[in-house]
Amino acid sequence: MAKLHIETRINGEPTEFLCEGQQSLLDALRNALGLTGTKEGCTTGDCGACSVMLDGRLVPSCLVLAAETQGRTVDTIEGVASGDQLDPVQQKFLEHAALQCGVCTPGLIVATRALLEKNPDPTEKEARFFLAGNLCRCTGYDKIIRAVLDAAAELRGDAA
Amino acid sequence: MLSSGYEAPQTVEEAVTLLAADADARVLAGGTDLLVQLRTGAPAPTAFVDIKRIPGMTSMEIGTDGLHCGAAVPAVEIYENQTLCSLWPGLAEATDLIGSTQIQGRATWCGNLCNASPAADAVPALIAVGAQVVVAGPNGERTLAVEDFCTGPGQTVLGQGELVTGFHIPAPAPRSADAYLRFIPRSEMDIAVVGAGVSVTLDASGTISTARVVLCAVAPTVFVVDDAANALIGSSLDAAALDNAATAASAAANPIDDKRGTVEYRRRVAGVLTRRAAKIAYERAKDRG
Amino acid sequence: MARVVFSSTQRALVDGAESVELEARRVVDLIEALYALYPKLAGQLDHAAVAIDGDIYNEGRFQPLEPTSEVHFMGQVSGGR
Amino acid sequence: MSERKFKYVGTRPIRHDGVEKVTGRANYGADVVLPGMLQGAIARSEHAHARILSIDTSKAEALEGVKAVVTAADFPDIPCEWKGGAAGGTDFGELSRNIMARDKVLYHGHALAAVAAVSPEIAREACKRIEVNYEVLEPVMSLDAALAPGAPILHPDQEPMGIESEGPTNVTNRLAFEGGDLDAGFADADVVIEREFTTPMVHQGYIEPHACTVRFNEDGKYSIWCSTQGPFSVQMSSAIVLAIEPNLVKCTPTEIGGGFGGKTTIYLEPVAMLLARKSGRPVRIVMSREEVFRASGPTSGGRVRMKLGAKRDGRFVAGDCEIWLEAGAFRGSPAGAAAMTGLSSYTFPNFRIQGYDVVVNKPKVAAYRAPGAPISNFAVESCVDEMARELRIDPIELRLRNAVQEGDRAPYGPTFKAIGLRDTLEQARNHPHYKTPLGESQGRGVACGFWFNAGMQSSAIVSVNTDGSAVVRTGNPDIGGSRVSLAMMAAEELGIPVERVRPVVGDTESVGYTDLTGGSRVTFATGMAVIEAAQDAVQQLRERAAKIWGVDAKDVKWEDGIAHGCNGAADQDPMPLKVLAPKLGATGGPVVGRAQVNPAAAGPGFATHICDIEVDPETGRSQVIRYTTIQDAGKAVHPSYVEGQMQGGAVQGIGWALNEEYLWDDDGVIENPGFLDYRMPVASDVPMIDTVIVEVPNPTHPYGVRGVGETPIVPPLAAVANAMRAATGVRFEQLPMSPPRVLEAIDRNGR
Repeated sequence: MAKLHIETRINGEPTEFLCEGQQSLLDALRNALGLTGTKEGCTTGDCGACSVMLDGRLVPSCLVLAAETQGRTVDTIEGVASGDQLDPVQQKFLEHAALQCGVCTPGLIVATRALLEKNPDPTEKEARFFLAGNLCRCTGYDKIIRAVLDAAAELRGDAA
Repeated sequence: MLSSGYEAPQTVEEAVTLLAADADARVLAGGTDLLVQLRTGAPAPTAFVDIKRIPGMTSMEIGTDGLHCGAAVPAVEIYENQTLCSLWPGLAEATDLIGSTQIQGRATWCGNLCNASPAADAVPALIAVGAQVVVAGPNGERTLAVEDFCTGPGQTVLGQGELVTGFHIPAPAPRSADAYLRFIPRSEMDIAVVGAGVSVTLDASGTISTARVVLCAVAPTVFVVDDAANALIGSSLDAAALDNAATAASAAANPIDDKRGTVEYRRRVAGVLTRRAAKIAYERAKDRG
Repeated sequence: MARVVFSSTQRALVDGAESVELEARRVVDLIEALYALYPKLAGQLDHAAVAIDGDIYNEGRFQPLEPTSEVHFMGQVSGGR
Repeated sequence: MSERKFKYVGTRPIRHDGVEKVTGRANYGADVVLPGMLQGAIARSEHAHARILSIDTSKAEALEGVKAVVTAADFPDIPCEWKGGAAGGTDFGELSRNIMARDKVLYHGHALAAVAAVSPEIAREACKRIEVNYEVLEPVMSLDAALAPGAPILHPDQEPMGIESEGPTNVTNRLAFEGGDLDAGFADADVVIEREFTTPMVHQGYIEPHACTVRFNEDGKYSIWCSTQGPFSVQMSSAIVLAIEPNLVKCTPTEIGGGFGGKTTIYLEPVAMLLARKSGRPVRIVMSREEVFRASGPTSGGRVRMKLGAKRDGRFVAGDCEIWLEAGAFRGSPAGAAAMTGLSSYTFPNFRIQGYDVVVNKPKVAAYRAPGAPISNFAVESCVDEMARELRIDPIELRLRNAVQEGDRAPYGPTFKAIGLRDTLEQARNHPHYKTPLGESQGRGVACGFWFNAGMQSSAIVSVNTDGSAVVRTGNPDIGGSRVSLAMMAAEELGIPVERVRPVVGDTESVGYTDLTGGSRVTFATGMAVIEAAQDAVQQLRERAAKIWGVDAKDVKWEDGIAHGCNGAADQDPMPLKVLAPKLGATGGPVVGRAQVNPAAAGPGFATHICDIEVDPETGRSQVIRYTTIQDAGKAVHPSYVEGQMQGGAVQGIGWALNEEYLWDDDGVIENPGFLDYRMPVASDVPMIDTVIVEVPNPTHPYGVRGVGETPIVPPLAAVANAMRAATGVRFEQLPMSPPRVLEAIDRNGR
């Protein structure tokens, strides 16, 4: 079967790639486009490591077909920092030691930004439930949640 | 099959034609069940028919006659719609319980229904509020009650070439409200072990005049428990009515033992959730009085 | 004289002795002396960890012994993280 | 040890590898790409126990795009022989048979053959076309089934160790520790508690699946890039399994997405090596999540019978603990460590502790954070809790009356040096958590836990750059922030800011031999090597300054990164490293400090945990609502990462206690090989995990560091169960305490 030619916009850049019908967006990002910051933990939508934004909406890229992105916009972890500046969420993850092995971290940062766009002032409980689809096995979540709440405060402009 | 096709029809007719011509093609809405099945060993379809490019599939409208919702509206848009949340809070909660936030960015009512899992969260809530499902096919369009759609685990009434195009939910009657509760071992991310959707309508005196009780994950399909509803009707939700409804729900439950729960446990919890959901629905209906 | 204390599993190989005192400057010398004394023990300590006065060495064959040292032979201690 | 004032140790700098990890740039196992690379896939057994009659790979080989197929016939037949002692070791023959089944398949998912192809889809399709003839055998899926008379025997030719057996058995090993007179001890006891506990097989649950990429060169050399806790053990084990010299294998560790012990052994590497050699192209193999659950190394399910005797005043007089652990398909469960740790928190004048290793048709277990210890500790600490109830003594007070301290002898032999168990108990008793009132349907539990903490071999190189910064190179993959901790210790010695020390994880050809990242040993043992290497560099820097000043090295002291003249050279202007560094070439060439250590395991870690739980009495669902971990970490080098270990281990233990378990059907097929139904804690399942770091210096480490990573998973099983006991009135003897089990127990208890 002939490959599909997809034109899309990834991290703001017009991007073209070839894919097969059943190929996932995750697979296309990692293998066709070399964007390996999006991680594969399960391919069944249960771990959140492959979280990306599709047309501004948080999705598991393992459960999106690459072909679906035709004409849409995709934002991945690689596009989170701007220029030489880390995003405040990235900075707070570092300051709070909110990562140990770090493999869940890209997905968590993408998901946290999605949370804070919708809810700039989440409670601890809201943050925990929003991020329940992002498994982390190292940290026990404590420092992640602290980083998320601190990043929210910073983005709101509250004195930490 | 090493490679599947991908089609993105622009009209319902095109989609019907594609599906009618190829029995092994599959409708792709959110993909959160279809693609998972594929990853865990199910045979790949010959083609994915992505319905999200069809106008109307991804939009919804709330008017005086209730809600018209396209088949492929993702869960997050449903439960973030404030009007919908205020009219059908139970349905919104059920939709908010499907999977993770990421999954909710993709999952749809249509997929939840067509997957025909007995444990679908949105389905009992849809049935509780009297939702109808619109089906298009080679012979035109038909509409049926959501409770009549699934015929067994993984089985639906859809014939070849048919697909779900949307849902219609009638506007709630005055002094009526719904609620949905499900039980899972963790706080998130699990499949329902038991789910209970309840809707009630009160008369002016606060007595329940009509009710619906719907259970999931305790039978081959999601189903309506008339005995439990009848136990509520005519009451002001006194302890006896709640006990009777819970007992009726437990009695109607016909679950299996599996990795997610035992028969005995599911029966018990079906009663517990029916009681709790009835209380919530009743309080909400009273607040609307 | 270094004092070797046997675990109950090891006692089956040393005629039921709970401990024994032997002259040895290093662990390897001690092992040789033990093998000579208890033929059934031969080879059993080649890969064992050794605890000398509470410090556990996974590879302690050439550790020096004090005249007052207390020695245990045991399984290697590693772990998961 | 004198109290040293630290400038960097004890602070919380940002980790050096952090930016790469928050931007997605860090390369993990599956991120490695080589030109011309093929994708590998593994064909796995559909049966839990079967004899392999034949394997036909011809249809797989015929598929277009398939470049190589291997089976056990391509592997050398390594003899099965136990190397090690009764309590720990390796059998490389069995390791080889676990990597690729030879005569029998011993669990559902056991590797049978492997394919390299131009795409993963083709490789997987080729695997489906491999035809296997089996003689299906009855699977042995539990300890009871394994021990039953007439049970099918997994390894009929194997001689058990430590037991007399009439005929073949599934018990492969017994070891025991005894002291005092057990019968007399129990006779002397006023109260005896005796119970039997079971725990299920559970998985480490690291988020990154196993992955490796191999390139073969025509000169016989293999390069491996993989996610591992120990590049040198990958090199050594892969070479032994393929019967080649280790120097032909170079292993470069990628970033590692969690391990917890599960990445201390090998599964994919020799397979990819053979595929790469056969195909002449690089080969990458990445496990799916399902493969991780079916065919990596979880930890044992276990059964522990515990009998505890005490006097009315709370003194323990006798303890008898019998531990049976599932090893999986091949011998080597952590029964030894479970036995060695089980009774080690308290003094028992009379005791017996026995560990049995039993093979069953499940995946061969690997290490999991304090291997074995949580299982025996669950039994012991549950009985201690019951004893406190029976004696009406506060559970912390009862533990304090029996807790080991410096000078006490551990049941496995040696005598403890300075340890912090009592300090953690005192801190727990005085913690606000312990005094906070509880609400309806809530309960509080306390438990202690112990892990040895390993020493083992490490090497380190500290080189000084011409701009006065430094590089620290070690051989330990950074699994949770060890780079920054090691850099901090080098910074402390060199007297330069942590940011000016760049930590590097080397491959097997760029650092000296270093044992794996495991056993809570990196900050302790590799840290020791780094300190000594930095001291070596400082000594050289003093000599260089002396050369410049024309004085003797003993007249130069090094303080805060600055050379100062002293004694006869006191009039020299102090020379900061930044000034000295560019002059190293002129004074003899670069400065490279080096050190190598093999310290004893001598920093036992003790902890006390407090858990509050709330139980829904109508559904049996529970929620941990407050949790505090208190641990003796010795000197905490980077407190944030010490806390992180305590928090992460506690939550893994909570998962083990409440919801995690492998589920099997009657044929031995795993029913829940994914994160949906293998229920690890999610963010909304747990509260903030409070931490209190107790710092009892470890006398064998220059800074007083002791290992941290493993102890935190030891107490939670019992802490949660003891809280559940308080909330429901039921003593849970079986894990997990999942809602159906809790509801049934509440019913039975008639509450």
